[in-house]
Amino acid sequence: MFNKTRIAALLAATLLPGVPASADKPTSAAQVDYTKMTPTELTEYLIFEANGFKLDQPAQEGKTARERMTQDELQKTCSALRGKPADAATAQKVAELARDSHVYPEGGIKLGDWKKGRGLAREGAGFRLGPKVDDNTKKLGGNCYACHQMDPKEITFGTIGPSLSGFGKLRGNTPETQKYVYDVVYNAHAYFPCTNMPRFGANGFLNKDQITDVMAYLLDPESPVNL
Amino acid sequence: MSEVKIRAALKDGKCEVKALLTHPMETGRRKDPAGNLIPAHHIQTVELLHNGNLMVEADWGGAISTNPFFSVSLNNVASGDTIEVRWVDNKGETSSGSVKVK
Amino acid sequence: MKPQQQRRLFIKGTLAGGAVVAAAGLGLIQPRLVLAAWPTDAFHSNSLEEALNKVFGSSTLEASDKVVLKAPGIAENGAVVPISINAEQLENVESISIFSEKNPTPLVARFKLKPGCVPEVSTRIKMGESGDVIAVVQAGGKLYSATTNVKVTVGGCGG
Amino acid sequence: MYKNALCALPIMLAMASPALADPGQTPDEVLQALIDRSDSAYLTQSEQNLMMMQDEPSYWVIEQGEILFKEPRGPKKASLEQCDFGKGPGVLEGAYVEMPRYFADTGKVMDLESRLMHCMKTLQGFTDEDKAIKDKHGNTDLVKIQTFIAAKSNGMAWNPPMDHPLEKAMRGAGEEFFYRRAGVSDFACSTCHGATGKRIRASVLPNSSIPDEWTKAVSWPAFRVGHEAVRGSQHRVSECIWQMRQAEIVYGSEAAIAIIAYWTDKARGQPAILPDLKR
Repeated sequence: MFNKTRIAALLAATLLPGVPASADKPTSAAQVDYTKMTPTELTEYLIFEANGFKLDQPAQEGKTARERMTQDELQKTCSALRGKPADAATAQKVAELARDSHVYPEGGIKLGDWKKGRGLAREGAGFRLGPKVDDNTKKLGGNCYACHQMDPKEITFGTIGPSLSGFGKLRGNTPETQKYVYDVVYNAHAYFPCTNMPRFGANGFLNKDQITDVMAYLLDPESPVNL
Repeated sequence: MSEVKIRAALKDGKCEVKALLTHPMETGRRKDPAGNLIPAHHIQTVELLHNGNLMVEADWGGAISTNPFFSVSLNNVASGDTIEVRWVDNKGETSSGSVKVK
Repeated sequence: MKPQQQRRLFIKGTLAGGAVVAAAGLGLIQPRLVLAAWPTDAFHSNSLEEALNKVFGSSTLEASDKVVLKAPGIAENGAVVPISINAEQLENVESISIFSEKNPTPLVARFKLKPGCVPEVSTRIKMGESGDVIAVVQAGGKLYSATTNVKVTVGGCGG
Repeated sequence: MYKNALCALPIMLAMASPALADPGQTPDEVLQALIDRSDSAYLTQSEQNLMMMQDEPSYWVIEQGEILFKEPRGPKKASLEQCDFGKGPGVLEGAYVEMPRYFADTGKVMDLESRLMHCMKTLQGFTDEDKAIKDKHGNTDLVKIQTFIAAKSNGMAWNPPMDHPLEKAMRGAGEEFFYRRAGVSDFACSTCHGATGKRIRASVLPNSSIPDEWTKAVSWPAFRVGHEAVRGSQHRVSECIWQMRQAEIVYGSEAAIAIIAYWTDKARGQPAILPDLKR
């Protein structure tokens, strides 16, 4: 684990407080002994203390880039796996964290508009910071096609996630399936701990209505995903 | 920035000439961010000369890629010969470059 | 190999620049004709057949394996689709032309080759959508052709 | 000394392996040789780029870079011919495939781009405010010069030194960062580069654990067809992190160098394609 006190001690001994290190000047390496740090400590130091990132840039979710770089509990836990599948204890812990995050629409989950869902599945902009900050007023999307096959007629789809072609036809458009799809888009870690899939709802990438639209794109019998 | 870059290399008895031109090659159908059509601006004619003799005359539309590349091959070229490439676009602008064959 | 850079401006169709004027004086080129010669109608034709007729006075093509056309089957970037055409198996090649059937104006380029040229050209073209690319080689008064399909797709992270 | 000899052994083995390409090859020939002995879908995915590689626009960038490298420039009117990229002043052959590396004169691990900026400052007298250093990406001096230098390592095996403790520390931090999930998408580098043959949209992604495909992934500078420009390693780092929805990484920062130190190590022993051409 990253030890804040230890870094702070190293810093206090070497750097003047409040003076940001420059990327070009031989400050940090010469004054702080990187070889005495664990890889985790050094990584955190390079990100937060050695002018590694533009941390003060405002982010569209109302916070700053610093919060973007700061890991939450789930991110920390999953990063520690180093790409390996989650062990039982990790899986249980992450799934619990995820279940606690689910928030449902008032009045229950209802199928949204599959056409809007299609737009959200195709569009990939939103939330990118520097150097080119996304214009977040338009073209915001979940970019589902980056990782999933959906409409079988669409030829450019990614394969990081499983194919979702014919998903509704296969699983049925039942209340149970609707809740399952809503949950997975909102925070998939409840079912797949430490999945690669972003927490679209829990992280505010898509709002609740948008999630029901994506849900409709997958489940509505009229949607091209199921034709 | 209307550079004409040319490479000419003798290989297997012929001279392969490759040229890279600097030009926006606007088709006239693209829109700027404000939604206005960007007027057509593209190279129309390219000439390639070997020791001053016209060898290739090409007519191009806006569908040749931005910063155009093309290559052609010539027989009967010797080391020290001059290869020149020049172009004229639909606005009457022109540029040229030449190179001595190694 | 350092290309010697020169830059000139056309002024009302007249070339300024000593070297070129001298060359024109020798009767090697006729710069005034260059602008006028650009086949406007052919480049503005919005069907393949019309474009062929405007360029060649005929749209009758003879598909031939002596025209070797290379283009990528899939292009992730329609803005720079590499095309190469080789017609060395044909005698007396006068010109090599490129058409992209689905482009709003199909004629892309025409290379007129003098004797002494090897009948091969390569270039890169823009394709707005998937479609056929057609190479037309004019030789001995006939039009030989080769056709290949290019699928234009999207790569990368999207957005 | 004994310890050094032991450390050198795996490197010698790597160099003796067939992975080392003929340095007389062109970049497209280096790639073709990799394709011939690999079944990587990443290497062969783009017929378009394979065709374009034979006439790389970056060849002209190399020529421009050579002129800039040899020309006396900056307030000190000096060329870069005395710059030490790790193998001695002015030695460029094979220098880039042995970077990032530790430099005693700065006490830091530096990659090609940060070392180049260092020499432009110390030898030529440029400052951060000068256009020559300020303009990082695009049709810039930095890109042209680094493309010229990198091309001197075409076909050679990646072999970043791991002798100095700082080199190991930076590589370790880079590995840590590679798996570090953060931001609104929870992405890490490993999200896209941890499996074989996966696609994002239509693009096949390179797996960092398959060295003979990963070498192409880390072969920068490369002409980016979609950008109509040559891009360097720092640009690639920045763009991936931008797509990952994390914060903007600082060009030439040690965070970026650590990432490059790790990714170069993962391609160890495989021939570099320099300059490469990518989507």
